[in-house]
Amino acid sequence: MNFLKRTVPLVIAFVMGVLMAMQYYVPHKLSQDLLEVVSRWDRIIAGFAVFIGAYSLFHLHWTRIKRKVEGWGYSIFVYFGAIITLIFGFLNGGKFFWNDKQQGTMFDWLYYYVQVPAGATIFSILAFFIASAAYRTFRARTNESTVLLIAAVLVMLGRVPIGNYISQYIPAIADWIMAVPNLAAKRGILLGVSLGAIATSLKIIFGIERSYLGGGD
Amino acid sequence: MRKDSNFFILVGTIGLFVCINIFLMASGKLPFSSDGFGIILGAGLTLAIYSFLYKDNPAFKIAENLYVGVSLGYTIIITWFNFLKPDLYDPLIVPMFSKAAEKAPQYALIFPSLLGIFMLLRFSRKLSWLSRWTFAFVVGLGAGVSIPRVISAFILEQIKPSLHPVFSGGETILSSINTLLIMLGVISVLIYFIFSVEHKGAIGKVSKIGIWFLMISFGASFGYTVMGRLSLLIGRIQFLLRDWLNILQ
Amino acid sequence: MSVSQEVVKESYLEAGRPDAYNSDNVFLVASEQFPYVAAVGGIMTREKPAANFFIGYFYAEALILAETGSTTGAIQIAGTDAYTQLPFFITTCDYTLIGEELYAASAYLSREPMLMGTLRAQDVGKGILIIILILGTILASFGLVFITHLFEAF
Amino acid sequence: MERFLRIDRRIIFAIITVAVIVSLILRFELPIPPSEPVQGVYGKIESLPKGSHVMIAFDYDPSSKEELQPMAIAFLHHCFSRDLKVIGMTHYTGAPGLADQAMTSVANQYQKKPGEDYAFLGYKPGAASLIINMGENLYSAFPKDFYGNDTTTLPVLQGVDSLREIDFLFDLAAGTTIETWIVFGKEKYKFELGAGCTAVMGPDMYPFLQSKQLSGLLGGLKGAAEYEALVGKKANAVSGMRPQSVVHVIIILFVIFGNIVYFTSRRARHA
Repeated sequence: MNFLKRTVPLVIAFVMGVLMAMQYYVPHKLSQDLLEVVSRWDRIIAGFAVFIGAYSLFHLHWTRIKRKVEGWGYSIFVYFGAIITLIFGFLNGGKFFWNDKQQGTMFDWLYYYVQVPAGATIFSILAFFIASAAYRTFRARTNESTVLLIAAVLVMLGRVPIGNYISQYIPAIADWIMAVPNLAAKRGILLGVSLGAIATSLKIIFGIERSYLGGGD
Repeated sequence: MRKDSNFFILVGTIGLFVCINIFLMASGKLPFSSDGFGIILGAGLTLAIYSFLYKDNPAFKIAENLYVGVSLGYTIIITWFNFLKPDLYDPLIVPMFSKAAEKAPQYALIFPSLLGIFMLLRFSRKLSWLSRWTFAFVVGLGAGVSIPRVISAFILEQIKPSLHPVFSGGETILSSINTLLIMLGVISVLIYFIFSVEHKGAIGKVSKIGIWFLMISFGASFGYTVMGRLSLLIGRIQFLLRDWLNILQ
Repeated sequence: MSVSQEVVKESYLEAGRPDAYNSDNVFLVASEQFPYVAAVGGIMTREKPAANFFIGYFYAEALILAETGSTTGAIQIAGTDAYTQLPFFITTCDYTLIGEELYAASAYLSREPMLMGTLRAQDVGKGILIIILILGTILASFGLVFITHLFEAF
Repeated sequence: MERFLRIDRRIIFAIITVAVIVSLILRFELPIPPSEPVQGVYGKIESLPKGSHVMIAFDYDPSSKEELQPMAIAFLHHCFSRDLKVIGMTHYTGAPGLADQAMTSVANQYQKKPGEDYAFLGYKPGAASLIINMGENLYSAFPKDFYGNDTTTLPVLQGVDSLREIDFLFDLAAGTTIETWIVFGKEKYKFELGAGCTAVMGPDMYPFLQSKQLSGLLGGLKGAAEYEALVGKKANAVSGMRPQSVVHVIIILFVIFGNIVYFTSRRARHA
């Protein structure tokens, strides 16, 4: 059993990794067909991952309701929202789900008037917290954070039209910050991160990195 | 006593919201249609979420959980119409069971479907080990596909523009200085992230330069992040003022 | 993509919050993000810990956490490879580990040979890149462009 | 002095809200000159002959809608006004509604027909694998469009077999999809790539601009405003620049004031 549980996955990862890395260098028709088929399979597998996410979210709120955790009543609204959307989605404007998707159904209405405004608003709350942090906590504690704040102020002024009014040099300085020091540092980080990604990939292929196996035997 | 005042604030706000909407509908500023009611719902949810800024309250929590539920439902339905139906149901399942189908079923699709189902077995206690096969396939494939492409796109392509003559004539002194600065920045940041050599002497000095480059670039990111978050807020207020209250043109 | 997902998931496990992991769906975070922040923020203001450590991967909640912490007057130390959140840690915390420094720190603290080896291999890679950059630019400046052409071949 | 810093944060929230509302209602003109990266995208579209194929990847969801939807609309105006064929798709489950809305509403203004002048292929999972699949064979990646039409029968897709035949690909990104398109798409299939991204991602994209892996970039609402101005369709993004300017100044004043108080009170304690 250990063979099926541990060895087989490691062999699969090794074979797939080596095969796909070599495929890149072989311009033969057969190798291209392989790439097409395998990429199609992989995106189909990835589609199933959506259901893992959905299941864990349903499960999380179900346990809250079952155990009557503080504030469990709100979890009912998750189920309410999901079920009503699913019902209208499967009804598909009276044509049912085995037909093609219809336009302008109640399902779309729920998206445009619940998901869009609520989703857009939740993340905009952060604007207020940034303003309050600017007032209360963004401090030039060290030389490093002083440089950071000065660069930030120049970029913030240079990237809005008002910077032009204060001085024509401010947008020019902001452009320079973006295109020279910022570019250099971001390229350095990118090179470092890419080396890290290659190292991780190699470790996966050769079975050193096994965290994808999860816990247990 | 304090609980009472909270209750009155909540009821008062909801009452005000209802009155405003009745006025908007009656004066014809909002159409009496599904879109009109949709805008009212959207405005209500927006305000409910912003009420969190005053205090954590039931209206915020209801709006947030409702949003999570609806987007979950949307995800599942979209996955059905955009993925399961065209990629598996139509080419595989339908031709297998219907004689009228023009095309033969694509049996090869059984393989990825099985691996996909194995992944879902993660939630079963007895068979969760099968999900490891799927993860091994996905992760191994990802690793193999990434290595040559990351080397080519993120390392070679990124180094190429830095291998630039510093003086090739025709350029201004400023652009030569910028070329040198970018060069210095990339190298010093790389050295800053080298950990197996102690940061002393010349290496220490260069890695100090790296810190300044990093700090300026973080400053740029900081400024841009502030800008981005504010844009989201501006967008929401535009929605409230234009689409709902009809104040802006 | 799936690799990075696994890595992110791992870092969540290491940070003791596997519940906050999300594969691709931002909304999964949204549902947990603000209650999580509210809970931790509440603890910080009530208990007033002497030091706060923010280690691991963070999304937008980073800013709110660090702000709450700094108003309580605690010493704050952060370490994250979420580059978009780093600026906020640097301006609100007393000490910040930047990106890979976090991995290096954990490798040196644990002295695990595998981690150290990987780190060393990556350092060698960086060294090679630096040499190519310096040599290539010098040669290119003197009109010898064969190194640049070497890259064209790919 | 220090007690100024301990004011209720709700006062700060109120100041920001009032500043945004007032500067939206008061109308004043601000100059919006196009920056070089934005010009890069605009110039590329101007240079394409009629009937060229442009693909738009709507890789965002409602949480970034306020920054990226104005970009999508301005860019679509430009494409349809120049009679380009537009193909849309997305990596995000939350995106199809927004993408469909943007494409249909702009297309109707130019009397463009679905299937002939434009097509929305919808959502597919898979990220990197999806891009590779599209690069090898677009029809095996997207057998059907968003409304279930067989993609092989769509006239708009004629002459396109894979990503190699796409004349310009424009990615609207809320996450790391630009990098994914570069590594798994552009690297092998050699299409021209331009991008619009949230401001948060903006600074990270500059290395790709200099290396020409991106031919242009629209960063955040400012980028959208510049594009709206270039195309001559001033809308949400341009009018958003007024509050954006005002609130930036307020936040900078907050930072300066907070730091002055911090340093004076620290000096007072040391003395």
